[in-house]
Amino acid sequence: MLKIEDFDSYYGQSQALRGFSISVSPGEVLCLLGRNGAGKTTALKSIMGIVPPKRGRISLNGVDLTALPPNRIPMHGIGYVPQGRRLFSELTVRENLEIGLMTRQTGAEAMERALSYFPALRERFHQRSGTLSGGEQSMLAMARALCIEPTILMLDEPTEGLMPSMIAAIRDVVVKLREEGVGILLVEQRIDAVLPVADRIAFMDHGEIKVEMEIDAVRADTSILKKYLGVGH
Amino acid sequence: MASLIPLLSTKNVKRHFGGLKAVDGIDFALYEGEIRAIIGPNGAGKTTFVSLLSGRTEVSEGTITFAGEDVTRLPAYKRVQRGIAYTFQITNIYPTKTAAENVRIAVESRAARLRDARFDRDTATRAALEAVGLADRKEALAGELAYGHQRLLEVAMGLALQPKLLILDEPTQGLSDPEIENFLALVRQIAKSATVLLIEHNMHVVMSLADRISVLTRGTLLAEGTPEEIRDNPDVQAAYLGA
Amino acid sequence: MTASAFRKNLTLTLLVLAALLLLQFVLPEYYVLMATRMMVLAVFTVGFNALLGYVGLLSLGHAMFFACGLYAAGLSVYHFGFSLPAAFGVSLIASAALSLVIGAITLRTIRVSFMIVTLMFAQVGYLAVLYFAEWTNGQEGLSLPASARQMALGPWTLNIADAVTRYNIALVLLAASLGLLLFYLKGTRGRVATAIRDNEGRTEMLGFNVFAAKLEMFVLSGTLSGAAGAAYGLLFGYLGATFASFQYSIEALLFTLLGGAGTLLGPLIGVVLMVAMIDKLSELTSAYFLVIGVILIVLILWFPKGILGTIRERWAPWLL
Amino acid sequence: MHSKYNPLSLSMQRRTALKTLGGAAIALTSPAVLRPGFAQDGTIKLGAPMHRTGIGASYGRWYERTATAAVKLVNEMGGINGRKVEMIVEDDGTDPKRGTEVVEKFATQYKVDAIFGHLFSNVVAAAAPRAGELKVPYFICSEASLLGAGKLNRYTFQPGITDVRAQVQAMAPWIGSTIGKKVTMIFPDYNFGHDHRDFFTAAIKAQGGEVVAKIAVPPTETSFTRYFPQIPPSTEVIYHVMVGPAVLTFVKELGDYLGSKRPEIFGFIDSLEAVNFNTPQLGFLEGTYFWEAYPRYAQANQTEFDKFFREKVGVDANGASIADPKDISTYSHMFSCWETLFVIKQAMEMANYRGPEQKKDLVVAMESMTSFAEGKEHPQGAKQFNGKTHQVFGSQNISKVEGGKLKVVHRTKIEDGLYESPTDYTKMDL
Amino acid sequence: MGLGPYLLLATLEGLVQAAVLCITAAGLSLVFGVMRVVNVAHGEFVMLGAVIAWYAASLLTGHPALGFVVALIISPLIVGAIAALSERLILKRLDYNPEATIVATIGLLYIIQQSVLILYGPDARPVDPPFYYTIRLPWFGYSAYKLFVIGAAILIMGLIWFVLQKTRAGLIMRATQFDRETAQAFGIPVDKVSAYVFALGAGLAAIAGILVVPIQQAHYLMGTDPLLLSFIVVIIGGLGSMSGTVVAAILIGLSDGILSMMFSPTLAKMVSTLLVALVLVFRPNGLFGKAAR
Repeated sequence: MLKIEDFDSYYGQSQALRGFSISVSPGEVLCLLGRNGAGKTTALKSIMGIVPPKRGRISLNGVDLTALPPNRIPMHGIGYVPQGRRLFSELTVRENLEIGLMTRQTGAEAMERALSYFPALRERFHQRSGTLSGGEQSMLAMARALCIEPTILMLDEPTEGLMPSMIAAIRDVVVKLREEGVGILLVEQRIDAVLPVADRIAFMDHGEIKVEMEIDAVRADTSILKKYLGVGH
Repeated sequence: MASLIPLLSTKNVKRHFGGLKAVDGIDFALYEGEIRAIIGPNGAGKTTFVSLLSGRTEVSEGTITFAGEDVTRLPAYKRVQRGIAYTFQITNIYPTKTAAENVRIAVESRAARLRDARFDRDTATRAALEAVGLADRKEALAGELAYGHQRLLEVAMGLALQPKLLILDEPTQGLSDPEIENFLALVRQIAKSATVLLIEHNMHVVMSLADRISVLTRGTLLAEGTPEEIRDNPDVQAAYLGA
Repeated sequence: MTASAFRKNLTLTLLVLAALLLLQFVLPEYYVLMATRMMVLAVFTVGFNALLGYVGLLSLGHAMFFACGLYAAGLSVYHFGFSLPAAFGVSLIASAALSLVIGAITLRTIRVSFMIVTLMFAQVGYLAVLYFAEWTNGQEGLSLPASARQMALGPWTLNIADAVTRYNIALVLLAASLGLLLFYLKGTRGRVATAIRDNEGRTEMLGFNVFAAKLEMFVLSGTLSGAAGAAYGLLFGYLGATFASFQYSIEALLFTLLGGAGTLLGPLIGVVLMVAMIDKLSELTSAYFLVIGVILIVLILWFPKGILGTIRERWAPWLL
Repeated sequence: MHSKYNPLSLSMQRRTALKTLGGAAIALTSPAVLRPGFAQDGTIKLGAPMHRTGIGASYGRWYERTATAAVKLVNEMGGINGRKVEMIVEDDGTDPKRGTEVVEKFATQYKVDAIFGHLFSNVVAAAAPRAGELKVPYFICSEASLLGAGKLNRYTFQPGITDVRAQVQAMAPWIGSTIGKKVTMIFPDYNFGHDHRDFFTAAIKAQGGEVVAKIAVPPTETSFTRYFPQIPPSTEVIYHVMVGPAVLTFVKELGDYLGSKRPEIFGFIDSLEAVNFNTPQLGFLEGTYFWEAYPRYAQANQTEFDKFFREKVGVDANGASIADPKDISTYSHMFSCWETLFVIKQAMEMANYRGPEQKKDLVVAMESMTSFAEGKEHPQGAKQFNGKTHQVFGSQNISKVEGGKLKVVHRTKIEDGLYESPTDYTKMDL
Repeated sequence: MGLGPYLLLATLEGLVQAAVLCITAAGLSLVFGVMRVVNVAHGEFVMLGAVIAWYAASLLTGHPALGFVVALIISPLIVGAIAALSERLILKRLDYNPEATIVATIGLLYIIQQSVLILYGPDARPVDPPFYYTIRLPWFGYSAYKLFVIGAAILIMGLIWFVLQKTRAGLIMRATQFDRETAQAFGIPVDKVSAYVFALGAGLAAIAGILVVPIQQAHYLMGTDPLLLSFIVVIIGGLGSMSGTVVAAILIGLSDGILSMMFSPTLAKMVSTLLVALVLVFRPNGLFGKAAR
């Protein structure tokens, strides 16, 4: 279980996270919702150590990761699909995946398994990743993260700018991974992107979690949406 | 409220970054005295669109007219001199200067435009600070102000220019609820002397301020209307909430 | 800047200048000579600092402007027999024109590119001095004859090779450059310059022509550097390619960083400390540039604000 | 080649070992460096600006050694007018600007009686006017043809070594009559090289020869092969004179390029000063000719004075350091420091010189000199001195490379190099 | 000499220069590419390589090839270690800020150069080539060692290409070059990568120094020329682009060889420097560079 307690993070002078606490269990999808600038991306970056929190603790399955340098955190099995995918665009599909394999010294089987979710990538295996279509890039970004055989997978707006069929494909993979026991932290702006897959939803604003609730409760009471997203339904 | 000749209008403006069509042919008109909000989902092209208006980004195609003049090819600073002021999405101040000094620089810009010997820069500086309620913080270093106050300082700098059009890019981002309420009052005050165009995510702010709302998606204008019209527009709900 | 802060700065500057005026009566001969050199180099550094300290542009090619002034003044005396004031005037025009052209080109680049492009233009300048050896006498350089370094002043003869005269001319030039910068900074232009340094994008969106403002400061900076070069050439009577070398650009940077970038008197302090130190070190070792290297690194690592910059931060926020 | 640091030398006697320590040690601990306050009353202080660094460093190192040996000898002989002589050395980086500053420092801070030791013409040209302004006698140990051209001043003297103009004029007849009349010149593209170009072109023309190509090489150049195709096929003699750190590269590349089908080659030893002849790549120099002011290799008819000079400076019969046979001296130039010092001694004794207030007497005494006889003070040979131009004239040697050594084949007379000059420094104000 | 042989000589000389330049500039380009640091002290690493080669040659009496081979092994190691140390002590602390690192590497330049002056002295000292042979062509002779340098450069550039494209280390470097932050998120210690890359760049410079020292001579000021030229090459080739670097090095080497035969070398240098400055102003990504990412 990934457990974050009381993160305070800053960008220079301005505070981006305020007492941010969440936990993600194996086989669970936690969705982080909130509008632009609410601190969702910062939360993921703080977990990865890229924006080191000034205060707070992070642990995975009871192992304390708090003071680790950023490159050591993924070695414990936290996979990350950053916003905008951030592929190594000059590298080939294969090389991008190899970077993922290097993280935890996972072998060729890991790559095979990752590719089994996205068979389309095989055809592009030796192509420069920058030349892929948007959907293929999203698939590669996820496959790359899967190459580390994560116990926790963090996805930052994976469906941004994708056509509906792609969105569905990615959603399917998320569901499969959940079934396999991977804990998933999914960041989205749009509620519709997460309703079908989420187990729990946390609303973020001003760098803090405003409310956290089970998905059933969200479905039952849509006024939550009105309150936190500001538009009626 | 609105006159018939638009203060600002665009005709088929486009902006492409490589293959990405950030703004893809927008016809837009803004009338003197109104408060207009631009909303739209992330990546809809809102910030790019106002960057085209303010001149921070060059248009790929199309024309922009301001106060009867074609400003399409004018550099940003000249548009400011014509009366288009722009406040930034991310706080953008002079952190090592005092609040008063921040505003004073904007006042100098106005003075350079006025070329009027009687223009009192100190008074103008004080007035802008008072308008946003920062008069008592004028000697504080801007970088040391609270975040909310920095946002207000940002607005004060825009005000000090005494623009015809004030563009506010997500002005309430990061403000607390009471701060937002003060801000609403401030914008209403500003609107008495200037036209206001704001990009905003906070629907509460949009609904309570805007005379009209323009909705962008994927670089195009999806809908335009009063807050009520927009609220009830199914297309907008679909674009925004994907329901 | 508030009026009181301006008064404090003005007073401080005047006090320093007065001290320099008195110093010539107590210093031994060699130190009068050295102080003269320091003041001329201080003018050069004030020019460099105008650009680095107040608009935040780090040029690695300022030796070009120093050498431009040096040669413009020196060659017009040497080849055309210009009078000293005329030669000085020519140097001002030449260095202003050169910095206008170079600035207009290089200011299209930013940050690292700006540093490298200015460095390259300066290198071209250095090579040009060597290439046009018919005029400049290349590496050997030229010495101005004693007769060319005198001028009639009513019934008197002003001999700028004379130690005391030379000291006071350098002092006047230093006072003029400090005064110029002080009053420049007091006004709107100074405000805009520092605004560009602190936040260029914001300043443009407040309606200022940032490029023009930067170019203006570039020209001011280049012209001050050129004036220093002209003074150096005329006062010390030697023109050489060595003044156009990369090392000279670096020295200006070093003096500025040591004294404090963006402080009015920092350049003077930096020059005095550094030149005195180099002079002493050269008695001990030929490798005195080693110390320059160490100081550069120490400054950039631990004291990026320099001496006066640190004082301003800790104790005297009114310092310009 | 010129290795100064050699671990083997540690086993040698302390004195010589000290001499061979690296430049840093000299710079840091030189006993010759005196600071004000340490100087005793009544000593004669001589400022010695030396090219310790920069492109003249190889020369500067040996200039300093020679000058140090000469000062030591003068003091052993009882000093000058019974006063001890002390030499204050500062580095000028072979840089005109720093050279000028050092002259100022000697004159105004150390308040020396005279300055001597500058070699490179660009440094001399910059520093001499300041010495004149500061009215301090300034003795150059340089071949620069500046004095005769009237470019310097009354305080500047060149009593140790003949200038380029006289050297070239003395040798041109031999070149034209013995090895060829069509000459290609390769020279450094600055004033020193230009002097060679201009004076030799005129001198060979007077012999009925011509310069068929003039190849100027920038002084900072590190690679030379690309200049060699400019050598025309009609060339009978290649005349080369190069200085600076890259001289060896120059000669090696010339050898690679020419091979055995070469024209005659006449070089100024400057191209090989401080360079060991005994490397396989310089084999092609066998049978070529060099100008030498002073023969590096002890000749069959070596004088006792030359023996004495070599011993005192610490140089063996091959012109290398006794301490380290790989460390080759700048033999053809450094004697000028030695001879200059003895000229200063002689002039000071003539003027009964007691201290700096008598600088003018020193100048006048210098101007009254006419000749120096060969001897321990003037091991290179007898000289004529022109008091009006402040310039000395001596004999030149032309040597042929035989068996990897230089053997003198022709020695010019002093008169061969004399030239007329309208310059008369004695008419300038003191 | 006819035009043909004349051009042949110019081409050979140009290629030798291009060869040395390639290796030097490759180091600079690598450092800039991965770390975004403009290393002004790069030329001093060339000089250090040459000076260490001299020490190796003079301490190991016997066949010159012995000293050469020893130098080829130890010199890059020593220089790399010095570079890694300065990276840890200085550049890292500056957080690789582009402007600050330029100032700091200028300081480093002086420290290295002047330390060599103190320890090694101001003289230019020759190092014998590992073998000495002159190839006699009908028109002129040419040093076989120079041809060896061209061969060695091709080998080394091939090696660099292989390491970058075909090995784990190369993959890590390339990933770091394109996106430091994401590289971290995949376990790459970008911090250590920086130190290694800086050392590698310096090591390449040292190798260039060793290769060039039998042609030139080891001298404490010899770093300036390679620095300026490799700057030019890296800018023309496009900052951080390795293939651009090679093309530009050959272009600059050949054109310099040919141009300076036709014009005054000083004028040729002036014009080429000016052109490169203008390239940087008007085509900031270099002639062969891609648009900024």
